Amino acid sequence: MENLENFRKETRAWLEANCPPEMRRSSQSEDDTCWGGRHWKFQSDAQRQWLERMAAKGWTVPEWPREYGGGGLSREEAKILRQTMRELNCRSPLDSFGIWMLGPALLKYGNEEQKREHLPKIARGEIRWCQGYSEPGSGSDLASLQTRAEDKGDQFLVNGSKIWTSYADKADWIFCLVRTDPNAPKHEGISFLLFDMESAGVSTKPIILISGSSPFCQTFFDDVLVPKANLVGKLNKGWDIAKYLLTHERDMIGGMGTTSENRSLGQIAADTVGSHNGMLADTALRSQIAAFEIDALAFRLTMDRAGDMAKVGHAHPAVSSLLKYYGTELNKRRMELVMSAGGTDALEWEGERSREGRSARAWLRSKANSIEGGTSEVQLNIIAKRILGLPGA
Amino acid sequence: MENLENFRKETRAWLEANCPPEMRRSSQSEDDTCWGGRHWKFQSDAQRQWLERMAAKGWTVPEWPREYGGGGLSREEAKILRQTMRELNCRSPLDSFGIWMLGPALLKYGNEEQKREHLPKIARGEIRWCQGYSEPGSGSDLASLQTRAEDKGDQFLVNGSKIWTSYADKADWIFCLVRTDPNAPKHEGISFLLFDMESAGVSTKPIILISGSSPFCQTFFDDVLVPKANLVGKLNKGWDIAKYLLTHERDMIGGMGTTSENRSLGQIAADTVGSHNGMLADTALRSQIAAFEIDALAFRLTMDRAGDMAKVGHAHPAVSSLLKYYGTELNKRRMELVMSAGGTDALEWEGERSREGRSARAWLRSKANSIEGGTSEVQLNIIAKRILGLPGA
Amino acid sequence: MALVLNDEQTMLRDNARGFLAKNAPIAHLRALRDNRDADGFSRALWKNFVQMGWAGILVPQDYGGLGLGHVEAGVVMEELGRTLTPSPFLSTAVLAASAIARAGTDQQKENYLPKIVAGELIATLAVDETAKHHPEKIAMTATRAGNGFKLSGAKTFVIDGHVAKLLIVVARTSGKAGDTAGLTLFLVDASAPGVRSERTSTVDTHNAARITFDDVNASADSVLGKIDAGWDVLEGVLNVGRAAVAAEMVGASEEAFSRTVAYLKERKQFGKAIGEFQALQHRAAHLYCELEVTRAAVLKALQTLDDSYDRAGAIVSVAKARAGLSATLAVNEAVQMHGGIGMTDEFDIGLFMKRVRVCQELFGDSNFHADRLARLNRY
Amino acid sequence: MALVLNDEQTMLRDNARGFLAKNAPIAHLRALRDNRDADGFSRALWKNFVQMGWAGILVPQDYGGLGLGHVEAGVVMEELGRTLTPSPFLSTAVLAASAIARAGTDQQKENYLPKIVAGELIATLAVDETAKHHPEKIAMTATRAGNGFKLSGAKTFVIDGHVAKLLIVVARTSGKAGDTAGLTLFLVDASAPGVRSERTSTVDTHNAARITFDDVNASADSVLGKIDAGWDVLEGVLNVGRAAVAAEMVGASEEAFSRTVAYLKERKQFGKAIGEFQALQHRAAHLYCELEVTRAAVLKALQTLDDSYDRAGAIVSVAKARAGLSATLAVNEAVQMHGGIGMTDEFDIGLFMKRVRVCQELFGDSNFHADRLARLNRY
Repeated sequence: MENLENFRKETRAWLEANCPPEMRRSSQSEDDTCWGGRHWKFQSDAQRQWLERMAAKGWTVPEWPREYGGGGLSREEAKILRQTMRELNCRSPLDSFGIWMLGPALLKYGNEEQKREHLPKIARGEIRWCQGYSEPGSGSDLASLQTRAEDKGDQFLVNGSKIWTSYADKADWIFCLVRTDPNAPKHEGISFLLFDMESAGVSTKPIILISGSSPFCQTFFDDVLVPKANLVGKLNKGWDIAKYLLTHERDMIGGMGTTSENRSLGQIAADTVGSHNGMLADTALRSQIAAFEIDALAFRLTMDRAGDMAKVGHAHPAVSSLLKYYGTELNKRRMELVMSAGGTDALEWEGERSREGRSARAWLRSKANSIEGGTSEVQLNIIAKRILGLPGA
Repeated sequence: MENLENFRKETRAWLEANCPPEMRRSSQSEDDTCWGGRHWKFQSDAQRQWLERMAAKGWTVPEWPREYGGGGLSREEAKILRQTMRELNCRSPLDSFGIWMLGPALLKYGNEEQKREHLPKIARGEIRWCQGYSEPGSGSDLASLQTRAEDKGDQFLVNGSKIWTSYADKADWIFCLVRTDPNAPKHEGISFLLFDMESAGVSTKPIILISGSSPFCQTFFDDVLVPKANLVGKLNKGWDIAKYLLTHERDMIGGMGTTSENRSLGQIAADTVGSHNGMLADTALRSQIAAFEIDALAFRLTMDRAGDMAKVGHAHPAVSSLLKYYGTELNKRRMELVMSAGGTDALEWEGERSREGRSARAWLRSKANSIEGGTSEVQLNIIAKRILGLPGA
Repeated sequence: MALVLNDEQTMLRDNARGFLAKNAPIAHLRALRDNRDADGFSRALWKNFVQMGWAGILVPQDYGGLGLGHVEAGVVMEELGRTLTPSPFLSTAVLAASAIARAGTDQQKENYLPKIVAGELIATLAVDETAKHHPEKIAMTATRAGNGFKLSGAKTFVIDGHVAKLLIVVARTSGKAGDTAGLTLFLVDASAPGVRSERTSTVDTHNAARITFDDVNASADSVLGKIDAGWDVLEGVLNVGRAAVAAEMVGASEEAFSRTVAYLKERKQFGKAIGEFQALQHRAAHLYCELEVTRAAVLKALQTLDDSYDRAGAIVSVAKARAGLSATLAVNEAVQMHGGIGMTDEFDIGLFMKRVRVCQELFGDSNFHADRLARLNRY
Repeated sequence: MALVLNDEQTMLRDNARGFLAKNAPIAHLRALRDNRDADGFSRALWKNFVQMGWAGILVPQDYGGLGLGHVEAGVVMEELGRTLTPSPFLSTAVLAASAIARAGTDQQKENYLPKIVAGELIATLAVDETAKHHPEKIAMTATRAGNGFKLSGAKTFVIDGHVAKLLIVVARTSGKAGDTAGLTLFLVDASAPGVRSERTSTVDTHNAARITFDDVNASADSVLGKIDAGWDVLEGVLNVGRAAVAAEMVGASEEAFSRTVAYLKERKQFGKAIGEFQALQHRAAHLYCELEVTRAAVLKALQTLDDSYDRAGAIVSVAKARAGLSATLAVNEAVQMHGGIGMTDEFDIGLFMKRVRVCQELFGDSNFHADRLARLNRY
């Protein structure tokens, strides 16, 4: 414990000395996020400095081993680092799917050479990754994916297309599920490949959502050649890695019900529907908001409890499905209430008054929450099967 | 039209002359209902007179043909008779499953001899019928019934048991689904039999529900001999008759969402939760009641519309599933609101204050609405298949 | 009256459906949107509507209209909902025509109704001042000045307010915000000095505007109905608008539903059509029931406006509340059941979600109408 | 504090579960009901509870109790919910013990707590006067008379009121119905002249009574807490009761749910287990989530009562509101999924529905607590 207190003091001192003042202001827009990569244009010298200093300490990925560019911190130390950064209002020096998704997968499934090749570049923000999972035809039945990787001796020949590849148009490399054995049962012919997005035959097309422009792309592979050294894990065993990453992703999306706006629903509604004796004049909306707040608070506690259960070794592996399902449905409900409370003002789509249709776009965007990262229906299937043990689920 | 107006006048005059004054008061309890049958004890001379006079005119079953004891009225005339009885507050002279269920089935599927034997006795209230459909193991999968009727030359030998046979302990005869071919696919080995409840080997046991005593019984058949003349329709074709009667039954149960209590939910709630400025003090309950009333009113209109659609020949055959599903779910919702509005007073189970737990028992009884006569789940299956045409439904 | 369309109404529906499918499918809305059309609707299409008589559907024959009822107006609204077609039908042919035909003087009718029928006048109702519908809270003032009035205040989400030439403006001649007494309706020329209109860019790419009134002159002749006693006229025209918008939601939600059912039959997952999954079957069947129940209520509301206009308040609220809820369920289920593709702009289903959200809000959302019904029933 | 039971709490739970499964399964409730037991609970069983220390679970060790917290009391309540066991645990060990331990004078504690611990005193809280919970609307009066007071009024649904020897009565010493100020708590001997109690026959065959007070003498010493300032003490003990009842609902609903899941696996229809039907799978999975989310809130509420008693109001309302809703869903789904057999008295599942309905109503239903949360959050 004493060591941890020392670590806390040293960390604070280091951050105060090294985090540029510009990086200690809340980010104003998505543009302030540093994604890194070959073509990254730093928004400011401060952004570059902050990344370089953090990467030098391995603190862009504090818990990864030092030999792969990480900070080698224990879980407790990493927690202290995060806390201290929050206290000092330090921005994240680097966000990336490499850190959130590929890194953990490589640490678990990659070979030594792959770890040494890719992890340090992720940690330093040199290579930006995107994810190639879903396909236009696959949907919830992810394992039905059709992108082929044919064995051509030293290389695979990849043909097909992926959808919902976030920032594929800006990424340097992709980690990708491909079918290497078309004759095997669908879960047993899938492999996990890495390749450079600058390879000949790769092209991307941005996807516009009902909420407007989005980071999503459709990505096409037309006779792309990929060295066999870029296969992660065993041939035809890619589904294990996919499942590992899907659980990971669910955990990230599940927290959504709790994103708290600055203004509470009760306040937003008071402005539009008015109040009588301190109670919202729209009594139905009032009870809908109260019912939502009850569920939202209880859900936050459920997330806390899931963490505490994990700590004492009682976590159920399918609990991430519960959190993903409940959290995303809750967030959709919240956005419906934001729209109800906002009335016609919330229906505006462009212009400064509505901050370019902020409410309406956020509401529409929320509808994807229960689709992306495994639909609500898939989560319910998983709960029925893995927690309740219902037959044939 | 002139004829109809004459009919209206004559009907009113006849009813005023022949309906005893005691039969022109609203019935106070279920005991006031006349069910007829071999062992019926009339509650009063007036009840007997009223039945005899109406039966003599064939008006216990006004639309049945005269040769079978009916009134031979047209649909329009029968409607006028019902209206006039309502206006004069005349009680129904006779209620029976023979009138509601067996009669229509016999008129459609019975042979001449069966019609002449059974229909007049139903019309005159001489024989009281019960229904033998469900079995302890069959549930929603009605066609899985196991009660056997073996061919013994001139007779069938019936063994098995039925459940949910209303008033089986008071009925004289039963109409019953039995399995006559155990080797055929399940829908194709079922026959429709009639037999006397006094036959050797028939016994009954009343069922107590969570709401208290009930008209339901379990009924046991132990080597019961039934003459083959009592087979209705063709051997092994009983499922057609069953389906016909099930649709009929659904229509009867579906109207439930609309049974209106004397006091509105808003009034009941005002007494217990209080009001401010004419609005219920419990704002959540207020909006739940309003939401219910909106749906209840719209549902009544949906029933009207279903009738109007049928008149112009646009009825969908599965509309009875819609009405059954929606009406029963609505009635359950209504009873939940009655309980919410009633508070702890509504939780009483015995004693005069609560009229022997009237609210609580009605609430519990309502839970069966979405089970009896085909569960809500079965109705949704039917809608998915027959109206929406979804595959594999 | 039987709760079914009669033969003439059925023919009107079939004609409208056929015409709109051909001339104003959803691609029509997309073109207006993607070209950032200044009007936000097609004047050529509106001319077609006029030729078919739709602009005068509620206008008495004496003034050149078809002299039909609210059921017929609802039939057209439902079909417009099915194709999400933006047009001045609601503002001009429903709201303005109905208000003037019912409350106007002979002179006012003579002035305006033939022009509406002929497609020469786009007109609308300017009522709401806040983001939520609160007609009794109108604060905009009309102050006596000489023989007439001066109007000052601001209106929001005025349907077609950016193109309307005639505005039916509700303002307060006495009393205070919250009173139903003291409201008066005025017929105001949109080009009068002091009227300023700003088009609203809306999520559904239909048309609305914010309009401000700065000491706008209104003559005594411009009063529609009685001074200080505009509430009943306003409630009447709002009820007409509510029932019409409910009908539009019936059309939009049923179209979204039928596209969804088709998708359930066609889309394969885990080796079978997703419509084979019982969980989706039950949700689709439940939704079907909700839509059918709403349809009955909406038809009854329209019929009641035709039969007993002044007693339509309760059933109109039932219809509008239910239509809002069942249409919201329909579009939410539609997007969810379509999955990722339903989230893309390129696919049409999301456009139904956008329009239904706007219709839910117009002239009172489901909560507003549930509250109204509770008040009518005194609890 | 981590949102999990610690080792001691887990052991308490396992012991309670084992004991109740053996000594008070649902057949125990049935026997009390079918024999029309005059007490409505088993005094022998209560003696066992006393021997295990449960009667003194919230009583400080100084007075012979176990000196445990609300989490532990909740653990026992949850297990009692699982077996639907009627007992004076809620009235005596939770409500009365907590009120006296927290607000009593040394003398009062000395007088009553050891007797409660020893199982010699059944005590309860008499608060509600109307069919819905409205603690601030208490109208029962306590008028000064000499050194003491005269109590007049009537209480309804007093838990175990037909057998309790000591009543903690909330009455108004000043102010009017609706004021939170002016309430005072009194410790009243149930055998005092003027006290009349009538047992209530309830749907769940648990125990309650109506009690009338007709000029009942209460000495100055019988005041629990401060005169006119009883509201805070009352709110505190009500919060304890609410969280305890929420825990009971967690137990009842989880037991109903696990019986239902077992039935889904066992019951065959159309040639397969009904648990294979996806529509039922999704409903069961959804219900599982609701129950888990409730469990977290209820545990947090109990922990908060232990950690920061005076700030537990909001989380207790969240817990009670959610427990009421999720338990209601659980028992409704349980009966529906069991089908016809679930409707029969002979089958146990309906008994869960009955008890949950009563728990929903006790100390404020879900609507009451949603309203309370909205007030706390000022909207």
